[in-house]
Amino acid sequence: MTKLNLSLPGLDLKNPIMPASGCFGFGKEFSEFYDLSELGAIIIKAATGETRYGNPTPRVAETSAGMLNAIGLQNPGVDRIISDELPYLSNYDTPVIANVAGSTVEEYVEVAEKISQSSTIKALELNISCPNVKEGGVQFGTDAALAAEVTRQVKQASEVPVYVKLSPNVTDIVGMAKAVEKAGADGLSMINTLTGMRLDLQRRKPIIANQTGGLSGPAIKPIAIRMIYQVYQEVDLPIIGMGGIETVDDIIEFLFAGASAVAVGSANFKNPFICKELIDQFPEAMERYGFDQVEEMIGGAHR
Amino acid sequence: MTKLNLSLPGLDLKNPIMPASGCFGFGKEFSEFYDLSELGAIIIKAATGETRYGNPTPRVAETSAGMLNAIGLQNPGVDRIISDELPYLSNYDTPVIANVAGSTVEEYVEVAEKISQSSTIKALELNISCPNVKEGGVQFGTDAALAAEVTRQVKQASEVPVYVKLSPNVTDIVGMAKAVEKAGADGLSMINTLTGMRLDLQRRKPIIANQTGGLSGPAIKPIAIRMIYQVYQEVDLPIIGMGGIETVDDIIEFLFAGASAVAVGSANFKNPFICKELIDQFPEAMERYGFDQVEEMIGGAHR
Amino acid sequence: MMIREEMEIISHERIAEDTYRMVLLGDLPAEIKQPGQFVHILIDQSDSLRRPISIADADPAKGTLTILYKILGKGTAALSKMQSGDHLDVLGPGGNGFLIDSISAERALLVGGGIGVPPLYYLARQLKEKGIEVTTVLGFQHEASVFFEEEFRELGEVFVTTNDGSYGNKGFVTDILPDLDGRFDTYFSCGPAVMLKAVSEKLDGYEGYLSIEERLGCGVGACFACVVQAPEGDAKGYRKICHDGPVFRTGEVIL
Amino acid sequence: MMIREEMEIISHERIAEDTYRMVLLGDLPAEIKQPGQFVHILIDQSDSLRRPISIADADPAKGTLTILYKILGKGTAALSKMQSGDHLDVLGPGGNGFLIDSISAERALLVGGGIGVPPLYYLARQLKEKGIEVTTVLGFQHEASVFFEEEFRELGEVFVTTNDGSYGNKGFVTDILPDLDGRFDTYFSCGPAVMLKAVSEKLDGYEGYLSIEERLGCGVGACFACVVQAPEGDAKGYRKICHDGPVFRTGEVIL
Ligand SMILES: Cc1cc2nc3c(=O)[nH]c(=O)nc-3n(C[C@H](O)[C@H](O)[C@H](O)COP(=O)(O)OP(=O)(O)OC[C@H]3O[C@@H](n4cnc5c(N)ncnc54)[C@H](O)[C@@H]3O)c2cc1C
Ligand SMILES: Cc1cc2nc3c(=O)[nH]c(=O)nc-3n(C[C@H](O)[C@H](O)[C@H](O)COP(=O)(O)OP(=O)(O)OC[C@H]3O[C@@H](n4cnc5c(N)ncnc54)[C@H](O)[C@@H]3O)c2cc1C
Ligand SMILES: Cc1cc2nc3c(=O)[nH]c(=O)nc-3n(C[C@H](O)[C@H](O)[C@H](O)COP(=O)(O)O)c2cc1C
Ligand SMILES: Cc1cc2nc3c(=O)[nH]c(=O)nc-3n(C[C@H](O)[C@H](O)[C@H](O)COP(=O)(O)O)c2cc1C
Ligand code: FES
Ligand code: FES
Repeated sequence: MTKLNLSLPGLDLKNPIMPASGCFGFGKEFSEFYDLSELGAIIIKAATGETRYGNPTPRVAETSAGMLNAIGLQNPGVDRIISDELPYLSNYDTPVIANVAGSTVEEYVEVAEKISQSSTIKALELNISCPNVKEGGVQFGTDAALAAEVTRQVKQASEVPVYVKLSPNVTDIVGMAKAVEKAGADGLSMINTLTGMRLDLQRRKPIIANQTGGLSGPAIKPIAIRMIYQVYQEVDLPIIGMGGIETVDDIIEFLFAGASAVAVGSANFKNPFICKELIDQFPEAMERYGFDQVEEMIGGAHR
Repeated sequence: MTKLNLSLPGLDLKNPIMPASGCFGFGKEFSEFYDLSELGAIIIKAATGETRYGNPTPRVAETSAGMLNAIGLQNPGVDRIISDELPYLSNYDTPVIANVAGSTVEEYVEVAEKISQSSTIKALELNISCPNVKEGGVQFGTDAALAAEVTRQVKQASEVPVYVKLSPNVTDIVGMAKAVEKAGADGLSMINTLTGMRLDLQRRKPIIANQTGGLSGPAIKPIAIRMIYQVYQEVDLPIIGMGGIETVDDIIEFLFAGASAVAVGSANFKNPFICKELIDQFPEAMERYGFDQVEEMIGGAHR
Repeated sequence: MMIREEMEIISHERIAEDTYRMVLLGDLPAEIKQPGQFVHILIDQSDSLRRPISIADADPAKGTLTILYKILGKGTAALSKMQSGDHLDVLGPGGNGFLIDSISAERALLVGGGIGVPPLYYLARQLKEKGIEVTTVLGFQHEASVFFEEEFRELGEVFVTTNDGSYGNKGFVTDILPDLDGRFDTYFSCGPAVMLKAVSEKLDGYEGYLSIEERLGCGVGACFACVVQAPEGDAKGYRKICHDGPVFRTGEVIL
Repeated sequence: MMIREEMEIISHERIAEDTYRMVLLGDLPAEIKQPGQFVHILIDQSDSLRRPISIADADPAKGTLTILYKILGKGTAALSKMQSGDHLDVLGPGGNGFLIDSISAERALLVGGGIGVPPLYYLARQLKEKGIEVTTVLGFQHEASVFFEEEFRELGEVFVTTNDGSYGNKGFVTDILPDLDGRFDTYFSCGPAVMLKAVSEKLDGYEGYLSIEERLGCGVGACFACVVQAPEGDAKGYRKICHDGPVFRTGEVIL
């Protein structure tokens, strides 16, 4: 019998596959396509202290084997997420991870405090890596001291374990990971998007109204694998891996590199059924590579 | 009449298109495919002080819309490049740019001093961004102070203008560009490869023997465009742009972002005729976007 | 309900400059609720984003739907190379279309610009079936880009404008509108943003429905790529084109 | 000279487990210098790297060449889906093959393992034409993967081994070699690195030529992806498989 389940801080996962933040809304739309209880977990769209409208449109552009986005953390704000979105998700037998964002440490703390009190939320994903907002977001994710500070304070405020989502737009990913580990993070989530740009040749301007956007999709997978591989060697925290996952082989590559679980982002746009399909195909893929427990696969490339 | 030519420090280019370092050897192999005099310039493979054997094989792996390489600066050493390789290139009416690498500042200086004395070499490309060697290379490219120091010393030693090749594996590309500008660089060349990894799922090990490799190809183009766009706004140096160029539209995107000329790397592997084909197609593409001078296109997205 | 399926291309032809009609066969047409909905097509499996294309006509009983599209970039160029018998990865039907069941129109004006014309055709057919009188104004760049004039003429009176005057009336669709004053009670429009804005200003006071375009991500309402602002005071503050739209009542969103 | 052209697939068939034979038509075959050269194929335009495949046979007069390949990963899987009449982007012929013109062999031993067998066939045909006697040892995993036994038998004596004994002799090609001592003066081998190493050790003392594989980048000698070390004392210190090889004389490179 293949054993798909595993336990991570705060999370009892029935399988290691979940949708990534920002690519699955608050789940409702996808519940029309399949039963959300099949998912290992759900990472919901970023929450901020107040309602945010986000960036002007266009907000997305296609690139080779990838896409750019600059949504700009549009969300109804933490209070309305708690009142309007979480009740629906509590109908499903799947742990929900809240993605927490902010412009200031205080905002991060406020959001973390509020949302971690919801019984539906089993862990936080601390988003210090959103490249698409002017304030907050990525500067916390590219400065180790700031990253540690916000991690420390959110940890104190949170009722549930905190996974820190790292930005790949840094010189030293291992240094960032160590800094948040020392600050008390319970886990890591990596990677967020790489900052990129595409120009519209007719208009001679960036396609994305925000000019730059976050690059996701298969194009960035080699960078994600490298970073997870390096961090796994130096840091003792479980990693939720993401960046370009489209197939069960991709998932196995992430696990071997050192991820304990994985999140699927942009691929939900190509195929809204992708998470369910990957979960269905996963046991057979494990067997093909000679495994019957997910846990045995984690960090497989380091042995 | 479309005007393809332009002058950059040390370089009289008959068109803005040249092969990128490491993807064209020392030109000889490609001279069987077309007349090298058609090229805007040629950037030759990295030169170090002594012969280097490079990394163990496998040294390349394919990724989605890209590839990884970890050649490890294999080259016959600066003296034999001057004696064995440059004479052949001097037969062509094309400026040759020497890519200069080293493990220490002294080695960079030695190579720069020797090779810049060759009348065939019209400019140096200072490679402080090779991610595939243990010593030297990328640490110079990820630390602004080191980058400035090696730039300053190489500038003193060189008889020809120095273009500094920047690594994209940094938090702050603009800071790096400003540092080398202040240190006296005559131009920039960007971007080198992003550090990535791919695992062989059967062997459960990185495909590339060196474990990590440099990611190139269309996958990285949005990152190159973003970095060039940002650097163009803040720095007053001409930029040789590269990263994923495969089509004339790609070239125009680089020019609009702020590049003055472009280099084509991995695409030479898919199609050894690519540089010539792009040069042939370029005038028509310029016209399609309403230009008859390359110079007018440079930085077009900033106006 | 939205479904995803490999639909078979049963016909595909060029109908104007860079403009193609394609008929697709599958189970999806049975799910169509209203005219104005769209399908979200993954043209090549290596693409990262699907392409939204309006449903221009449908025959749910036969399992067919028609799309009309113009070559604009990489995706539509690749689409134009596909042939009858090939299969296409289609997700849909998406969004909310023209809510014709709740509309009390008696005489409808349809205003379409360029590749905004397609969804109006399926709408026109359904309005006609409900006994509503249909007048159509179609705007194109020039003669070579005109399409579907005859098809609309079978359903009512048609006016065609071209920017350069090479066919029909020279000018923009808005130049025709004053002449039609009083000949309709409700209007429906689809086309480029500038046109929609101009039309809604000219026809201020009429009940109107606009179909809006934006670059989509997911196409199912989850990613917030496609939002358009709602007027001050709106509780939510925005609408998602892919999910709440693409059709909105005038005033519901800021153009 | 190497050329790049769209060659037409004129036949394509499965000949053993996961193993296919494909015949290509074009101008390229006229450029072949020796057996043992390879073609470098861009299977899909969105791939970043070409795939090297040995020329298994050729008829320069007719403009055809044959390749035999095994499905190993993404590229070869995609290749196996292509059909007669399709075109393939081929660069070649690449590298230096078996320099049969300068070889003074009278009796040749050919040792091929798995997908290393193909280049030996074109070699065997040319040796035979020159009046050189050919003995062949072919090693496969199991019965289902055996191919080209008959083709080689038409050119001389053939021994087949399978790892599991399901066909021919059980064991490795090296198990057969002792029996053949004295029946040849020169050997030619192609197969996995471990096999080449074992073969060259067993046949130490004979003149031998080995065809070596490595992951290629450019395939034209420019990128240094494919180097193999030369023994201590060699002036250059390395060889490029794509350009100096893939065929080397034993001892020329370190296995
Ligand atoms: C609800 C809706 C209905 C539409 N109906 C039709 C129709 O019936 N017929 C038709 O020809 N076109 C229609 N369009 C526009 C059509 O989606 C674009 O022309 C098409 O996506 C361009 O794709 P491309 O690959 O050729 O262009 P590229 O520029 O290569 O596309 C790159 C990306 O940008 C997006 N994009 C580019 N232009 C547009 C645009 N104008 N609107 C939305 N996304 C864009 C693409 O979807 C893709 O993600 C509709 C758009 C929307 C939002
Ligand atoms: C000179 C030479 C001649 C060859 N002749 C033949 C032949 O006649 N028949 C045959 O079936 N195979 C031959 N091979 C091996 C063949 O190139 C690989 O099996 C093939 O490239 C695998 O591609 P893939 O896309 O299926 O595998 P993938 O693993 O998806 O390939 C990914 C990348 O790795 C490279 N790669 C993977 N495995 C190998 C390998 N073993 N050798 C070289 N590159 C590899 C591919 O070229 C590609 O760049 C030869 C290799 C060389 C170097
Ligand atoms: C449209 C879009 C919106 C996103 N929004 C968020 C977000 O709100 N918070 C966050 O932490 N990451 C966000 N991300 C990043 C993803 O969660 C993920 O880290 C990244 O896309 C890489 O995974 P992928 O390649 O599978 O998409 C977003 C990504 C996309 C494409
Ligand atoms: C095989 C290979 C070898 C390379 N060797 C060098 C090198 O020696 N020196 C250097 O500065 N860059 C080297 N590069 C980087 C390229 O010059 C170029 O910056 C990079 O590949 C991005 O361009 P591309 O996407 O067009 O390949 C190498 C790239 C490849 C693929
Ligand atoms: S396209 Fe994703 S919400 Fe509309
Ligand atoms: S593959 Fe590039 S040198 Fe051999």
